[in-house]
Amino acid sequence: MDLTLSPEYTAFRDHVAKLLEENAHLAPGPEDKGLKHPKRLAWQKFLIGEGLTARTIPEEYGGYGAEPDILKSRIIAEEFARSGVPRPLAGQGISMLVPTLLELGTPEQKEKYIRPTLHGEMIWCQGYSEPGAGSDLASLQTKAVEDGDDYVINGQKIWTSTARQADMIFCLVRTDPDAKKHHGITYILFPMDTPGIEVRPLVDMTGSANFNEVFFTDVRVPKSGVVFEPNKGWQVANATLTHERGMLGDPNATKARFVELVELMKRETVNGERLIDNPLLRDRLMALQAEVYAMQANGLRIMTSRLKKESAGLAGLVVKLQGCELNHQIAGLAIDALGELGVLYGEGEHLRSEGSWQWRYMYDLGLIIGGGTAQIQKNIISERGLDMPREPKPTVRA
Amino acid sequence: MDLTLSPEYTAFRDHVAKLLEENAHLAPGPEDKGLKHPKRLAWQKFLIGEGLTARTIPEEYGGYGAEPDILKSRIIAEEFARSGVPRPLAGQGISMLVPTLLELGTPEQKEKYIRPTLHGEMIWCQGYSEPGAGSDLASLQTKAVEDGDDYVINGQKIWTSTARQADMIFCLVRTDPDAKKHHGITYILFPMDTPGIEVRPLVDMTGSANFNEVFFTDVRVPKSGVVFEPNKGWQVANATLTHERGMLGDPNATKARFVELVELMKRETVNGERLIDNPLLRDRLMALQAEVYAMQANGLRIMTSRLKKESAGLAGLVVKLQGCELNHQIAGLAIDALGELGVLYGEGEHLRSEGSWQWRYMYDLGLIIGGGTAQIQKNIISERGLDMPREPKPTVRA
Amino acid sequence: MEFGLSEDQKLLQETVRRFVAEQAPLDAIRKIAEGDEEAKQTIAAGIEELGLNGIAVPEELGGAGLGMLDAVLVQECLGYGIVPSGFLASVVASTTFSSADTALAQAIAAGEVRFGIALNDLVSRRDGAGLSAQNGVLSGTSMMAVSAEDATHLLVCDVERNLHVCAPQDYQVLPTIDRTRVFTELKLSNAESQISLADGKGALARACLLLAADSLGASQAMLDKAVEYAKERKQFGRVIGSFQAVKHLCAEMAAKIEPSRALIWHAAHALDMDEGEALVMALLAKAHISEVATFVARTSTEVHGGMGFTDLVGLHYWFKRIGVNRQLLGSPAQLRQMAAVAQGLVAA
Amino acid sequence: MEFGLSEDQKLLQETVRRFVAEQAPLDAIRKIAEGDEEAKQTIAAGIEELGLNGIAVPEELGGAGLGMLDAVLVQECLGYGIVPSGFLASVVASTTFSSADTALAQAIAAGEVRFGIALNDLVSRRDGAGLSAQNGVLSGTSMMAVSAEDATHLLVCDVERNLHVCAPQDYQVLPTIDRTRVFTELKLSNAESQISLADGKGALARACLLLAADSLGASQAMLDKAVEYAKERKQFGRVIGSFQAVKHLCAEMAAKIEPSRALIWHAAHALDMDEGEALVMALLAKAHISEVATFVARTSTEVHGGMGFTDLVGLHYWFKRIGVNRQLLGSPAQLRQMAAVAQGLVAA
Repeated sequence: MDLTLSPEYTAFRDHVAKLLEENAHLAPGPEDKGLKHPKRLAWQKFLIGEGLTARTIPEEYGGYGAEPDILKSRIIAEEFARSGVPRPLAGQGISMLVPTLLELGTPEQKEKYIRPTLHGEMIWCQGYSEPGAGSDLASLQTKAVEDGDDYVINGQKIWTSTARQADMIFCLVRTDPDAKKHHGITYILFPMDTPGIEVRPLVDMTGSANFNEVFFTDVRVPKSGVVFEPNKGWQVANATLTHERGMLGDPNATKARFVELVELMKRETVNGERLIDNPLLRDRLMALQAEVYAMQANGLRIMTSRLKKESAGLAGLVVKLQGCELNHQIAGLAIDALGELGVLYGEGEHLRSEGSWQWRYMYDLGLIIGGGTAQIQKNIISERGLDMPREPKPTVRA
Repeated sequence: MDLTLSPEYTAFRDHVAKLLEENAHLAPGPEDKGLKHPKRLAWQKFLIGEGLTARTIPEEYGGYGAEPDILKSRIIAEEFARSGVPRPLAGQGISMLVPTLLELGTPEQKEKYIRPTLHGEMIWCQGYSEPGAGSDLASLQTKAVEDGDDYVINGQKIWTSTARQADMIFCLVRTDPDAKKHHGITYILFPMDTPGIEVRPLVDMTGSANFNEVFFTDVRVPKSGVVFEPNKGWQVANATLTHERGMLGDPNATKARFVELVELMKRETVNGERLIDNPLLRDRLMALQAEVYAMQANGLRIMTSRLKKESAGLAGLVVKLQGCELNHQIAGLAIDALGELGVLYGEGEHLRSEGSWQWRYMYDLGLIIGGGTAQIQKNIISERGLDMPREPKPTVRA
Repeated sequence: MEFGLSEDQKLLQETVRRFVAEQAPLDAIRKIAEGDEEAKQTIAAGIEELGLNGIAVPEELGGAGLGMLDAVLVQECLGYGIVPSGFLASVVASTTFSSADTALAQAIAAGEVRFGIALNDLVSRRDGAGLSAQNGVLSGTSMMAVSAEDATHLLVCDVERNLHVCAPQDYQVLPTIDRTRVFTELKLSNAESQISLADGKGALARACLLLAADSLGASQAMLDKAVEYAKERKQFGRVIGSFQAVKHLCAEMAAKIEPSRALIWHAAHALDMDEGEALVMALLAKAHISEVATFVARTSTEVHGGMGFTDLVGLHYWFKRIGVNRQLLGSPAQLRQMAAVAQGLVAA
Repeated sequence: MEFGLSEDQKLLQETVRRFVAEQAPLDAIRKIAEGDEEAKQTIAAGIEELGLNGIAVPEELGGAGLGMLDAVLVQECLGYGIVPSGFLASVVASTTFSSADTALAQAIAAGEVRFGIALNDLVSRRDGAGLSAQNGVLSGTSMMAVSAEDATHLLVCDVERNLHVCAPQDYQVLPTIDRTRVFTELKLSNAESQISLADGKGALARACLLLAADSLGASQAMLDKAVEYAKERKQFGRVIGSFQAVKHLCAEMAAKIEPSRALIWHAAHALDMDEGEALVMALLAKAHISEVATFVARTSTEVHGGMGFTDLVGLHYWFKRIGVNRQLLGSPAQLRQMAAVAQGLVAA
């Protein structure tokens, strides 16, 4: 057990910290709205140039071209969090499509899409889930019929974030309706301005449209958009889903929320007593602190496994279930602690923390459900982690 | 809503109270050990004669012969609890076999068995569960092969309480191995002193042998012991199980335990502070009080349904799941409140409440499992109460 | 001895249920949430027409002369349909001073006055907030007033926990997660206390119990919706209601809701009979159903999967109703503490 | 940067695991529970032979010179096999005063002295109990001493929460649900305090963490047994491990145990590194695993059905080990309160 950093990494941390501090003035501010604001694109370009994002993507595709080093990636993330300097661009194009194309794309696809995606010039959305295909993603029904060099697509997608801003979509469509459900699916890329695509914002319980529905009516797209091979889309998608699952359950973010809650409870009073001085609230706070410590330690353990290119086993499988739940409960305690003020939302004089605890309480519930409900997670833990008999194979979207 | 008693019932309550008070000296004391101690049998006879037990069993079979009146039965039970006078004899013969014989027994069987059972002269045990047949009771394997006027029985039973004291057993055996599992079972009565029966005490987690295992090796019993018809034992047993299920989850007993816990927490101190003055323990206590109130009210609701000969619906189906859990949690809080003294058990100077909280904590867990695990209960609630799709039909023993 | 509803009570329940189903469907609630004042008034008029606001006003004063159990049944139906209304405020106000001011009670029954209530400070008060009462005059602020936005009269509590009736003055809307109901911060300056009552316990018990009934109704609705959805929604070639995990979640909801209903009815009856335990039962009933409802809100949403998270099926309106009720008039832990004090287990 | 075990630590774990599996099977534990003194001594001798009692004694004093993380790994293995031993007491005692009295530490490593410890009064004390220390002399009683029944030395704490080493005098066995381990009430009368230390926090942290590791091991054993049983036991023509309800219960156990292991290892490492947060982490680790283990003990028993309730498979020995550990040295709520105090969130 050694939780210290070697001199090489300490130096790297200093280097990153200094870079961010000295160049913070280049970063876009809250007033620089719009995904493609020139300041954002310039900032992204600067960060790639310094190896602070797109770090392991080959230079020929617009990345920095470094060797993978999970520890350095983590140091970079921590320094962004510590400094408060705006982070690099994210989004499903960068986190999910780029790794997929690097693994399975044609040379033309890599050439055409990776660089503009990394540089923020090309925004993507993901067309996976459908109203009838949630947990059972492989039952998707959006149909693509061959017609010469094209496919003609009809159907509907849901849970499509950034669909309104996206230039392109990476999409799962059914190309062989007669094959078994996992075998007739194709992974295909096409522009969102193709005629016949309609995007409708999908308002959720937080009151915002964090997602969209996307409708396809006779959408004609070239076959050259297929990634890997026709009818092999399920394998392609699973490669991508692996990347998505890793995104959830960041212990540092949970820790930050917990610290925020502690501050709230030290600051706020009811009936003249600080919330932290209420034994019941304090007891719940301490119980959550134990879980935060546990998730942090578990996170270190997982990272060590990754560094060693070993499987993290159960430690990895439980992260989503425990992590989302913990975030939800931290928000729930904050709301209970605030009492009648805890229900305020939106705007108004007595609002605390801009209503963010309620927002998180609801959005975290969405995360518990999305990307695989708690039930699906438990199936995965028992089958993959404990080697118990399988149920009909589930997939990982709600 | 009327929770008061009519004058008829108030008078009945007074009558019962007076009867018990005036005749308490007839009751057996703790020194009168043994199920068939003469004082116990005399007391039982007196109680039957006054209609305080075996109340609705016809006089011709040794009962009191009154019309069924649930309210009066409840008043009797409450007055026994209030007065602390020893209760009537109980046991599976009285609670389960007698109702079954009344419904399905031959005139000879009724004549022969009901009176001595009610009067405590004949003790029964139940031979249902087997090591391989718990939740799935119908898969039982104890075999009975026809041989002239007899059956020859081989196999093993488990969870047989009072097997060591019993004169007789009511037992489920497989008489048709080729029939579907619910259709080859026979319900049969035979003496426990039949050659080939071996009883082994089954020690459980409480440290006592509350149950037994019973082994049958070429046990030859007459066919006249069959209740109803051969191969119809499943229906016979289900009639009996209905009686058993009603026995669990008595809100008055739960209330009594809760009151005991309150007294404990008012009496006992740690670090110079009464347990009731500890905000965390008090909060848990109050949360349990709400549940006790809820179970009591639910019990009144169920009793009203019975009075009206209506189904209690969900209110009835949830009793076992909620009631056993509540009892278990009351004991759990008592143990936590007692802290390091809460783990003492058996004998010794600092023991509180004679270790009964630990005994209950463990025994209640046994009840949560026995008579249908929590999982089986949830199946029943969802299928019968909420009309959700069925799983393969479960039965009700663990 | 009968624990259950009379024929009249069943009829009342049926009437309000039908009203809710026909006059206050989700579409109407959505409109109200979006600020449609007419939709809100239509429902208010319907409730007025049914005479519900005067339900607990004595018959001789023009009310229905019924009790808390009846009021609880009505509130359960309103909670089931997440109907915003002045019912709770009317019942709490009218039962609090109907003997002190019969004319006002009469006016409530006749629909001539509308009450807002602000009793949160009976339980917890933020620093800087609170109403002072001096020489019969009220000044200060009171948080989370209910139905005060179009009230003609207010029932409020001062920092000494005495109750007062006064005329409305200024207020400010406090937007919450629940956009179907309006909550306000009252701002009073030298408002005359028209009626003053020293003991707020009865009002607190009744208000808690009505909120409990509201959350009970909302919980039942969320369970019903979960079961219905689970029987329709197919994944992996089966309705999801045939998966044991989903069935058990629904069973757990039912197992918690059903005894809660008995508890709330029992507590209401105890209030009607003026039993000694009534206050304790009412406080614990709200504490208990708040925990149950929080579990149900989350679990039903989970059973609905992503659909429960969207606005499409509107499930979140129930989720939020439950979330707000939980914090109104005391969190579960605060109410449990008050229940311990109320039965003398511990000093206040 | 590496969060994990060194090769030496894995070897240590493997060694102790093998010892437990071979030398301390359930049969041996049963004998100990039934009072078989020889079975107990055989295990004690085995532990002695492996040099475990001196694990944290510096090498120059004849110990293994290892740290708390190593001790935690050993205790986890002992908990897995519910092995009764003097290991915990030896480690806590030797680490508490090894600098104050090197000869005694050396004697522990050499197996020449055996320590019992009684630290429960650091956390909670019943009225009438407690040791007074005056003029270097100890008198009074101390509850729930561990490994004191055949000790040559005692580590105790007085009512002022100072620690002392003294010679054993009279004691009384306190029978608990866990018959595999002996707990005693110490009775001291004018016992000389041979060593006295003002700060008990370090000893408390280490003892809590070892108990946490013990419950972790016991929890892991109960999960493993549940999974194994569920894969073998058939009902309704299927192994019960194929029922979603059973699978999910096992998944919930795993999801709680796995991060707890990381927490306990991390807390041990923090103690070894003498980090500021180490005490808080140790207190919270014990509080947390106690809750987790209580859930696991009940859930694993449920998965085993009636068999879990019987003595036949012996599952109850783990259930009881966990139940006793939960109450020793502070209930979860007491430890959480101490953790809040230890990080200055609230006054003591």
